[in-house]
Amino acid sequence: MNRKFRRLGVALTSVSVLSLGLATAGLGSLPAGASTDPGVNTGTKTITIGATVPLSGLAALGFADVSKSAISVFNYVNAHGGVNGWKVNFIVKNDCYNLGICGAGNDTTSQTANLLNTSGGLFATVGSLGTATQVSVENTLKNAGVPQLFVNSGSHYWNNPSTYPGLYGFQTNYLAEGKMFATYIKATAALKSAKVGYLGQNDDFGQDGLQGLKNGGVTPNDSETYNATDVVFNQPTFKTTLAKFQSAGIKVVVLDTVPQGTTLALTAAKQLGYKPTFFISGVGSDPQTVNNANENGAYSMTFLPATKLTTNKWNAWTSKVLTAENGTSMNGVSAEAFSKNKYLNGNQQYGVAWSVAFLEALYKVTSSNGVPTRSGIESALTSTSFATPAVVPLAYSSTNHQGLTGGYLVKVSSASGAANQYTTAVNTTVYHVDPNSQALTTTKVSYTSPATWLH
Amino acid sequence: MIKVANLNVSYGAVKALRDVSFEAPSGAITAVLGANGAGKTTLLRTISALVEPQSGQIFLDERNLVGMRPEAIARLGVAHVPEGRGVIGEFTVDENLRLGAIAHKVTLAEGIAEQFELFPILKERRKQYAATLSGGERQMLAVARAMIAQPTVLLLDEPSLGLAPKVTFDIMTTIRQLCESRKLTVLLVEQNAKSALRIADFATVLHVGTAIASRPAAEVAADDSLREYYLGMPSS
Amino acid sequence: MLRHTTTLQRILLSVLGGAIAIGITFFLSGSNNQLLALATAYAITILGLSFLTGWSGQISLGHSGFMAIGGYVTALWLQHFSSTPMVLTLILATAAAAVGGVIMGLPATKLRGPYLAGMTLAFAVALPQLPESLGPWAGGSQGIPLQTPTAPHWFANVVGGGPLAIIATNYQYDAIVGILVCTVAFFIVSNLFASKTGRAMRLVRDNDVAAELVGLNLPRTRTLAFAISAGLSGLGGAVFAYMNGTVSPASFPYVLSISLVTYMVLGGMGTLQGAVYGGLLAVYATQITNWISNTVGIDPNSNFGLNFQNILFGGLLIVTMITAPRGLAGLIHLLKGLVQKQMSKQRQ
Amino acid sequence: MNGFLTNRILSDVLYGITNGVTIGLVALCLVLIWRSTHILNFAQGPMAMFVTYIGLTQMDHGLGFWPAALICMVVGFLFSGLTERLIVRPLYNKAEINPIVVMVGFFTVLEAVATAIWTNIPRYPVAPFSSINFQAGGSPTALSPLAVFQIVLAVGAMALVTVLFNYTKLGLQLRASALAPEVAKLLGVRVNRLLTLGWSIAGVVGAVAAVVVAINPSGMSPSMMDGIFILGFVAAAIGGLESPLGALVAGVSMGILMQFINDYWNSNYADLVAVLILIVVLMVRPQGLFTKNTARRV
Repeated sequence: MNRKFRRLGVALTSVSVLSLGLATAGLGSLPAGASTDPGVNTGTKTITIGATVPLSGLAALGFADVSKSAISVFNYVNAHGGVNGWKVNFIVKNDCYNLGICGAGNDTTSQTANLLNTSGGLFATVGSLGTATQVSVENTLKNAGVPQLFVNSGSHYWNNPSTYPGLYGFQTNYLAEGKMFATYIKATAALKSAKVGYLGQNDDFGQDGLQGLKNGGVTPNDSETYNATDVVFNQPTFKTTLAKFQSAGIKVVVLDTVPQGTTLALTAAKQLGYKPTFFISGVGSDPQTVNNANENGAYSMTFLPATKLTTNKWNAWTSKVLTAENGTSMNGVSAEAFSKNKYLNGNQQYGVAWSVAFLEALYKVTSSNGVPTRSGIESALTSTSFATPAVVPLAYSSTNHQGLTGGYLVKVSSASGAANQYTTAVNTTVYHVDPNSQALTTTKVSYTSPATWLH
Repeated sequence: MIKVANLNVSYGAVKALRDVSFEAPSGAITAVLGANGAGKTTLLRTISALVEPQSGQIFLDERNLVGMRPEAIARLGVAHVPEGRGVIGEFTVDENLRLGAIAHKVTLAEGIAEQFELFPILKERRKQYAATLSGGERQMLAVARAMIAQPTVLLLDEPSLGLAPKVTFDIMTTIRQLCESRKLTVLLVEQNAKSALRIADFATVLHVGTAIASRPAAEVAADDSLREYYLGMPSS
Repeated sequence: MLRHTTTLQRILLSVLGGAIAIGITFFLSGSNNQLLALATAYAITILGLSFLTGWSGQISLGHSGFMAIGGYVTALWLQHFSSTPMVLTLILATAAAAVGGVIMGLPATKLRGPYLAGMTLAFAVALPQLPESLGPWAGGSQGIPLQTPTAPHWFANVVGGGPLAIIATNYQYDAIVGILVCTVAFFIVSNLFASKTGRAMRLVRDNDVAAELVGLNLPRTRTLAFAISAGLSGLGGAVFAYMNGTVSPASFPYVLSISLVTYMVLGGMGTLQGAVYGGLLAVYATQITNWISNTVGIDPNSNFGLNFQNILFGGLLIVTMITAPRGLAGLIHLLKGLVQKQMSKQRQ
Repeated sequence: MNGFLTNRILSDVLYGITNGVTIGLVALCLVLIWRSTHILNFAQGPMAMFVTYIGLTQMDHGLGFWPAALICMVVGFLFSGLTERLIVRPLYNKAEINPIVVMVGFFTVLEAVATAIWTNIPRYPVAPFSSINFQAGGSPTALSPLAVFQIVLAVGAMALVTVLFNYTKLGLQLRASALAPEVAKLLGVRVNRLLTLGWSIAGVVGAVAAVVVAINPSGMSPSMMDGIFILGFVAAAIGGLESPLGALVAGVSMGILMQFINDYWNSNYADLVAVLILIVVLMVRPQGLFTKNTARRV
């Protein structure tokens, strides 16, 4: 055997040794008994759930608040005796939204593998964030029999119970949001005859948003798109689009933009001295973003109580929980950092909303069964209407896995400074859009309050 | 005067120069002769400090140059025209000349005028890129660029390389004239022993890194054994 | 390396290596097998990059783009012809990426290093934007899902057992499929390198003037090197698509190109085993970082902790390139030498 | 007159110029380092970003914009020179790909360190120039005071760099040190010092470019230079990496072209078109459009 030949041998041996090392590390991870569902430990009375979310990288801006607020809630409830004695063990894995800046290995696929490899098993994923990221693992999780609850994204894909029976969305989808904007525009005297311009992201977010507008009877006089990467590589396109709208005499502009896109569009309008009425998707309209860019404010849609309502029962509870758990952590990820003098932001409310929804389902199951099961949680979701912070019920059914199906219009405050970073309800009308028929109905707003066992 | 004493240079395990000692007197041309690979270029590069010697000394008059940086040696008035001429092709003739004067306290305009007088062809080509010049013109430019700094010592590495005999003859003649008019100390490394011996006062013959003879040029030219065995020149 | 082995030796070695790696999968947990499957995709891609860099002296910062071509061709093809055997799809993806490599390689032949690196980087930036603009058939930012290889029944019967058996079996099956593709790719490259073409490429790298003097067609040799390299990365992208179950613009961001260069250098560029180390590093980088964070006591959730991986691997890249350009492969070679010296001493 | 000032085509040209000068400034830095060390600095964007953070975050402590910008330039000078000494110097005699890879590593490290220190939440340093467009007869023109400032700054920087390289002794030595370090040494040029100085000067221009980016509407963030760097490279390569004027002209042309694509076609194709143009230019003229066609080194 010559030298070169041996060198390949050595290479292969070292690979083998490396892999063997990894093998021993991974051995014995299968759960022992099969009497309970994976992730359920009847001894310690804990239930293990997980999520893949961006904690670093561009998409973590704002979005990291969501899962961290959920950690605050789980920590708070665990510390106050749990749910019928059951504690939630929540494992958050950073996938950088698959934006790669974290390096290979931090992608959703690898991190989902890590979640599935949790000792004792994984009960369900809850609150994983992003459409594309979740799509990339939905088959893996389905084949593993792991329910995928409360995906954090407004895509209508989640509402597909025939193909993905274990997959549940959470928030009102972009189609519904667009329809609500259109309905409001048509019902408002000052806006209904105005020319409308639309700027949306060149993906399901923008496509669904535009379709929603059209479903609501508003066909924009001009509709434009931008690529997700344009916020980095082609920023001038936002100004070009706004200038186009301005010269066309457009008075109402609907934006389906991520926060950076919102900033670019609103700043461009400011530079042009252009003051249309803006309607911005809830995805990109957090008060901080709008505040910094333009003093004229904007309309948006939310399914959560307007943040100016500090005395709202849920807002007050959320503030209490976030304040109490400030500085704690779970599985190496810290809870949301929150100081009491601030208004809540939408991402914090959102994280609290779905974590409360999970606790409600868990409460329901453990009240009747004692030991939580996957099928029990799923039947609790589809058979009951939960009271969450949302102003619309979380109404899953065998034909609806979308979750929330409505919301109300809010005005994002215009003055700058942290003291003015809040939203106020425009009126008392709550819209509901049926996720299957797209039919729109309205009700008067009524706010719920936290159950007493939530403390 | 350049004096080299017991100079040893190695490239890794290969010894390029072994105990080389010789003197290049002021105001005279000393030719360093030898076959390809004899260590001629290494000798010049060591004097200019581009190569570090293992041991030995190099004196410029009374000053030991070993341990100094190349640019400091240049600033002392030692001009080195490297093998392949070292003309910067991306620079114009003018820029090459300006670069020659840059580290020295000389009047640029006068210096350039002087060189143009010496090499009229360069004046015609002054706006051209050096890369577009012919081989002879490039050699002229290299010498002119070295001379503009008004050096006291001129180290020339294979000026005849790749030139036609007629051009070589002209260049060598100019070098002789420069040496005489400026009282220059010239160290002329050449494989083309015949041209070099024509203008040299003294000659050192290198063979595989060893100096085997250091004598007046005329003696070397007359020594049949040296000519045949080391310089590749047939007996006349 | 490997230039003095015979074809038979290379076949035997490849079979042996593949068999050992497959044997290992039986000891791995499902999730580690899944990571191993992804690692084979990265290893093939890094092999392509390494081929270009180590064996032709050029560097590309655009190989995520070729991966994307391979991945998308696979997904699009399977969308319409879902019953195509995997082998055919992989060949198709490789060919498509190689064609892309020829197009990019044409200017590359005339360019010096920095121009080429910059041009390929620009390519990697621009390419992932295409699917979002081409219309629904290209999948948009959602990407295109595809079916990951599923273990056939006989395989499940042989390996199965335990409550998570089906998924665990599937992951192991994926890993084995990846290892098989990987083995074939490495075998082909080792052959290529021993061939006349391989010698020509090395000559071009070491001395392009001499290469032209002996009558080599310089542009053609370089374009060929680029095409082979791109083709391998396309194959890596195709395997990635199969193992990941979906391709989307987010799967191939331009920063992935930078990660690929990082793991290639750390693994050891220009060597076969370096590409293997690089692929494993790529999937285990996070675990390695976490392990170091825990050992050193860095709060993984602090601002520093969240950025520690990039600081660590970027820093390692700089240090490796300056002090030990042969990377992990070189280090292991060095250690092996030391051990052998010690052993021969003892024998005396 | 008003109609002319607000004319769509003219507006597009003006917007294109405003966007293009920033691209041109980045390209200019690349040209600077290329001409003074023959290295393409892939970490140039993050280096400039890092320096800008050090300088402009001083505004949080009440420092004015101009002193903060001055700090950026001084720190840029020092940081860039130090980088050359510590990281780049060991690479001069290595294969061409070594400095590329090392600078890619430096790119990663700098961006991560900046994120670790300052987080990736954007900041909005306030420039002393309004970004609100001038009005002409009630409708906005395509120029704002900030845009005018950016254009003047870029043209000024380009002119200074051109003068430096082509008409000063320093420039001659910088170029010689990069092209033929050994020859330059033999002529008495202190090459090592000049290589450092070349990087330092590029560091100052880089700081200027990054400050210009930071005061744009999208604000300042650790990744703020990523996009503009790639466009800047494309411009520098089209211009030829040798010519400051070429860098600016190519940058502005790209700015205008992208603006027209955004306005009349589809913004989604703007980047792709830029890359296609680069590939075509490099195929036809590998040395770029503005580099005179000389034979390579002699």
